[in-house]
Amino acid sequence: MAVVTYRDALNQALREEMQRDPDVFLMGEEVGVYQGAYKVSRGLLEEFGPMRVVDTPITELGFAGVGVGAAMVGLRPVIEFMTWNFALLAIDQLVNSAAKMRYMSAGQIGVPAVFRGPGGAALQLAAQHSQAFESFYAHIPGLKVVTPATPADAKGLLKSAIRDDDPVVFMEGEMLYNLKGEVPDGEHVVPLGRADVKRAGRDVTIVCHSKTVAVALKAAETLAKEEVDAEVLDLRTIRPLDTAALLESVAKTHRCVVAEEGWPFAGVGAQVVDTIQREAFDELDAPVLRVTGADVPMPYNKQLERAAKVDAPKVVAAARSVLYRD
Amino acid sequence: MAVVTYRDALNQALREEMQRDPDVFLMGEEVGVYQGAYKVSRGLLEEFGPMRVVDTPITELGFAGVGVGAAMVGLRPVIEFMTWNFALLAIDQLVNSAAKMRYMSAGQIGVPAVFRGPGGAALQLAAQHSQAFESFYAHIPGLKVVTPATPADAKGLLKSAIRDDDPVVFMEGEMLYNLKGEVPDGEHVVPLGRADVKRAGRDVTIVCHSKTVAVALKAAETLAKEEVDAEVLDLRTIRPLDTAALLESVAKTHRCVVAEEGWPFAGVGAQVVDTIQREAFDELDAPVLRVTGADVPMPYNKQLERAAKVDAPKVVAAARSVLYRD
Amino acid sequence: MAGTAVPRTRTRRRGLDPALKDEYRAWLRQMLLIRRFEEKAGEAYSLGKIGGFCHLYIGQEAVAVGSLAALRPDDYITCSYREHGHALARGISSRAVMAELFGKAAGCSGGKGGSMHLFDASLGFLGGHGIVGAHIPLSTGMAFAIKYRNTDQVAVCYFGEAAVNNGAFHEALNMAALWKLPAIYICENNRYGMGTALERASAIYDISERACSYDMANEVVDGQDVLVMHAAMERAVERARNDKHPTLLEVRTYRFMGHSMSDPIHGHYRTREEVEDQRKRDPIAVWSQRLIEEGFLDEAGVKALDQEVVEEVNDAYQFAEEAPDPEPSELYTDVYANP
Amino acid sequence: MAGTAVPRTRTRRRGLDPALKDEYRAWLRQMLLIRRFEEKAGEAYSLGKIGGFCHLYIGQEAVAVGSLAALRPDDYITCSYREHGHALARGISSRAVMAELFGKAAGCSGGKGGSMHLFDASLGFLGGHGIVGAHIPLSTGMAFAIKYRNTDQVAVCYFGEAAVNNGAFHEALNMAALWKLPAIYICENNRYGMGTALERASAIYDISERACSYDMANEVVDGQDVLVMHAAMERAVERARNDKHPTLLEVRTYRFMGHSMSDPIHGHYRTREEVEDQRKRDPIAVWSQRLIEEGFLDEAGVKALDQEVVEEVNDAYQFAEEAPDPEPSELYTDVYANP
Ligand SMILES: Cc1ncc(C[n+]2csc(CCOP(=O)(O)OP(=O)(O)O)c2C)c(N)n1
Ligand SMILES: Cc1ncc(C[n+]2csc(CCOP(=O)(O)OP(=O)(O)O)c2C)c(N)n1
Ligand SMILES: [Mg+2]
Ligand SMILES: [Mg+2]
Repeated sequence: MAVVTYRDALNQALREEMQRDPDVFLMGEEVGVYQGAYKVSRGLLEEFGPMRVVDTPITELGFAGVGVGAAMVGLRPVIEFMTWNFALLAIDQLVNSAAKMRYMSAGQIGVPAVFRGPGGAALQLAAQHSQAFESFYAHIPGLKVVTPATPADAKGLLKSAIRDDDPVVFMEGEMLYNLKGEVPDGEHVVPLGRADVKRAGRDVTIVCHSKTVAVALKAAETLAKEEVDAEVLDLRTIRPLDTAALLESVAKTHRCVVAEEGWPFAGVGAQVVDTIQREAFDELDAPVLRVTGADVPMPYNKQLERAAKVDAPKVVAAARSVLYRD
Repeated sequence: MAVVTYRDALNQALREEMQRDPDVFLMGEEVGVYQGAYKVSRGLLEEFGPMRVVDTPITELGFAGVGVGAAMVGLRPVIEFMTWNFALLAIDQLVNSAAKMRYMSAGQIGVPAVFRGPGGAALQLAAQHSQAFESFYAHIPGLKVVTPATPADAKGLLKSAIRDDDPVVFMEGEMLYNLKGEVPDGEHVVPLGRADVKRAGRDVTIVCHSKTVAVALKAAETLAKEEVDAEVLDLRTIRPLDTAALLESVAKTHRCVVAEEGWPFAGVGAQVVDTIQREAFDELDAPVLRVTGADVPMPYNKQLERAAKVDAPKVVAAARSVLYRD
Repeated sequence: MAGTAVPRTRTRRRGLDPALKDEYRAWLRQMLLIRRFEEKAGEAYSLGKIGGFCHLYIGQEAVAVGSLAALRPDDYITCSYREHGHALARGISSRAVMAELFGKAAGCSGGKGGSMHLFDASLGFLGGHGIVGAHIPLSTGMAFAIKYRNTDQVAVCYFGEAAVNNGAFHEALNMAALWKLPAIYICENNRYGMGTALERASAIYDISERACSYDMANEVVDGQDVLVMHAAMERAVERARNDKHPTLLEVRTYRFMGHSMSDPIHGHYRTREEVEDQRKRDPIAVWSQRLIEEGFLDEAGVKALDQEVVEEVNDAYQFAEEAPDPEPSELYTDVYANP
Repeated sequence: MAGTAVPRTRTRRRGLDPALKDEYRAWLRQMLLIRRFEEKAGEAYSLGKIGGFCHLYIGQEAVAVGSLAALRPDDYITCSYREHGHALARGISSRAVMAELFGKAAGCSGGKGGSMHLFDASLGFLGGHGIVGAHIPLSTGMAFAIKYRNTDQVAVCYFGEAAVNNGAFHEALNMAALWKLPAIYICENNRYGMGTALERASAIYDISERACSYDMANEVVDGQDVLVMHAAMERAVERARNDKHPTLLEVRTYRFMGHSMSDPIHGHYRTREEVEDQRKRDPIAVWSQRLIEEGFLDEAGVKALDQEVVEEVNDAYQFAEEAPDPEPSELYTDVYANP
């Protein structure tokens, strides 16, 4: 197995799928000549040419719609948003066009498109550039939402997303692009809709996704020193949610903490809590606790920003709390 | 007390606030000459003239931004979206401009604007015109979200929203405009952030808001015949959520059902469940159940649409279930 | 430059070509079909057999008929919510359209889409879209796909004049011109967006001039004359199919009915006189008179055609009424290809 | 019509007015201040003292200085994220701006906004906005408020040429023209939006021509000559303040540095030669030479000014470095006026 960065794993997935299927193309701001704002598309323009690696004007609403339209007639667009913050300008096309086309046409017209780009906070990018919108898209029937945390998952899930016949919202992490990890050689595909136990444990389940997976693993290490054996469950796909995996883990540990980067109110974690308490009420030995980003716009100042973010100590504290060890 | 429609109650609130404060103005599509797509602004153009009742082009993003900009320099705009479905085009201005301006400027610039219009489904308007987006806006720190269910609340809450110094998302119900109810004479103001017990009861709490309030009351009647005394708690304001009222009710009934018009995944109800299970875990005698709109784009066909919507029988069934009577 | 809202056209009256007699008759028949269909739909709406929003096309028939006649079966078409006429002119059967309005399983969108969301993939009829302006980028994406596949199809998008102020229009047209896509944008300028006159919503009154921002070919077309419409469309199609250049057509027309079934024909925003005045240039009268004048048809021939379409519409109505609702299980299908 | 991206201007070289000597010197000082400030900010960024995105204004100084000099203290100003220069030219102290870049409590946005979100309500400096195009409607709303209150202020909005393709631009300019708002839109055409040359993103190359879609006054301005910039702005201000007519100014300028601190000066999208060529029309050199040529200042005078601003910037740097962070409790303040 080769060790590659999350960025390069995504690049491999794009390249391989574009080689495999001539209907796959990449479109977005700076994906071509500039090689990608975060260099995810490095080399693709050179390999596939400007008709398949398309630089756009700064028109998120417009080019998202172009992607949906192209998908309606059978192409398989990968639409890159420079970040998901800017994609709010395009959300109408995702919610009102992409998600509903198959239904409104009674199955005649599908939208096999992937919308991808980094979400969440990086470092000191302040309020308008540091937002995690998973829960918005996961709210919408008709969309799928995928949030890989490792290079292997990034590659395997992106390949699945591109091959999927439904519109997929694919959220990467700007802070993850340099993360290194092993990626299986050869064809590596990870199915959508399956959570992954990133660390098995018996005492408490830490549900996480995207950037909080590393945080949860770090928290689990700290907990291990306190003789607490935490299970780290990476959702990987937010919609469809892998309810079976969730319940299986909680049935084992009877305690659960949900960590997510986004804001608390009606976040992904709220849905996880709802699912667990409804389906596994009698299994729970304590309420499920959530660790989320602070319920404020992201401040620029470094100290304030740090305080606003989910980190391992906060997850550890929540775990102690559900174990009644605090 | 006069009996007036929800529509006229809103109209009164607008008129009274515009009379009281010359900085208040109304802007949106068809609010003036046409007297409002749903006639909420009837007569206002005639009374206040075209500078204070402003018809706009079909440019949700643009005129929402105009509202935010006007509010930044001290006016108090009421921006009407013909429906909240179309406001997806403007959500960037609500999330990235309105909600964050005070924070980014460290308190120098506020946005005392109200964004209002009907949300949710009416009758057979199909997928793109039948969506309830409360959870989107309630997810965002910096916004307040208000969803009146009765004429009295519509008037009292709109007056509070207009006087509030923060951006308020005010969601009406197209199907509620003709609803009649008593509205106190004279100055009638309902504070934001306070839930309201619309029916007191001891056996089960039904949490609801907007259109599901009437549904919950109807369900409570049915339940009463089965000797079940349901408490109907109308959230009225989704953000800030009246957690104290929620917990108080559940501490009394020990059982809870949450009914909302929107989709299940990460909806308002998920947050209510999260709050209750976390803060009142030991009070609960059964998991909290949710009744939501079906997890599909809204179909046009009347029968299918009916099946997709929350109704009293579904709420009754959920209540029976949390009472282990099913 | 601000112009005037009075219809004008750059195309002069053209001579008729005897070789096209059948086609000319077919246009008249299609326009009559749309008219009778819409009248029947209005009736059904009043009876509660059709629900939701229902936007009739009466008065604008020549636009859909004249322009769609210039297309090939493999071209792509997208419309706004006011698309019954386009659906019929494209060849979706009146049964399938009426059944859709009735929400029946036999409808062209299986009863799930309704009036605003008519689809027929086999005819390249790709909706029926309800968010003003939103389908303009969709159509642009179809034009992109055509270029991508290097075929000689064209992608045509119909929208109202009020959509032109929306950002989606601007973003899409810029890309279409920048990338030289085989796209045709047909702005049906019926002078009102709901209750708002063009002049109260747009800083310029000659919509076609917006094309200058994109260096795009453009024309102002008299939308009440099906022959003029057809000729302008042929030029646009030629430009798209052969030269890969997009076009913006501003088609001057008029909506004879209210904005939707819940809007009166005249009221706050326009006078009865104005509507009556505009009705004098009824596109069906214009075309049938022309055909009679030039000896392609006589009064009796027009009557016969009308009778024919009335029967077709009655049949569609009866079909729709008797057709079954979708199965209850349909609520949960078509959300995903692979759930 | 598609034009060319070569700078041109409709304004001829103007004579200098001896009565304005002090003002001319002040412009030069401001331009030097911005230049030195930005250089220092770049240095601080490399040292990790400034974080996040940091977009320098080097090369474009004459635009902010020349245009803001034509405004009154009660006018409203909004900018994109590339706004250090505008903040300084508007009179926010270099200490307050530098402290903001350092994220300190003494910063003009309390350390919460950072480089992209500079604010000073007392100066009508209303941000610093990070979503491309989004502040154009905001500024239009301020212009609306001015009209509403019937005062004679103006609202000025600065944005890059890449923002012009965005729907927000289109929607806002249409409303401004339709409603005759006292708005001035200043498009700083520095020829690139990040790594995308204007010609690869816009169907027309003369941005000013987009004004035709709105029947709006417009001008192409040489942004490297502060005097030309000032004169054009005076005309626009006059039009807004007195005639209540909006204006679109396309200002031809050039960014000498990378898009942000993480982008190299030249690379994939432009050559070293191009940048060097453009640097020959450094706005500071253009203006100081002119002043020297016409005897308003000598070399030594320029040096002295430069020395002065270097000291000011060093002081700002030291101030920012020593200033305290916001209190931890500040994380939760300013979310709501009334939580
Ligand atoms: C984005 C959006 N805003 C508002 C509406 C409500 N609406 C539906 S049709 C319409 C008027 C459109 O007028 P025009 O584009 O001229 O088309 P016409 O109805 O005249 O055919 C409006 C405002 C909508 N559907 N979408
Ligand atoms: C809506 C949106 N899309 C993308 C971005 C990322 N982005 C930031 S600046 C920029 C380029 C803008 O170029 P231009 O408008 O010419 O201004 P300049 O940077 O040249 O001053 C891009 C693409 C953004 N901030 N907002
Ligand atoms: Mg119209
Ligand atoms: Mg630029």
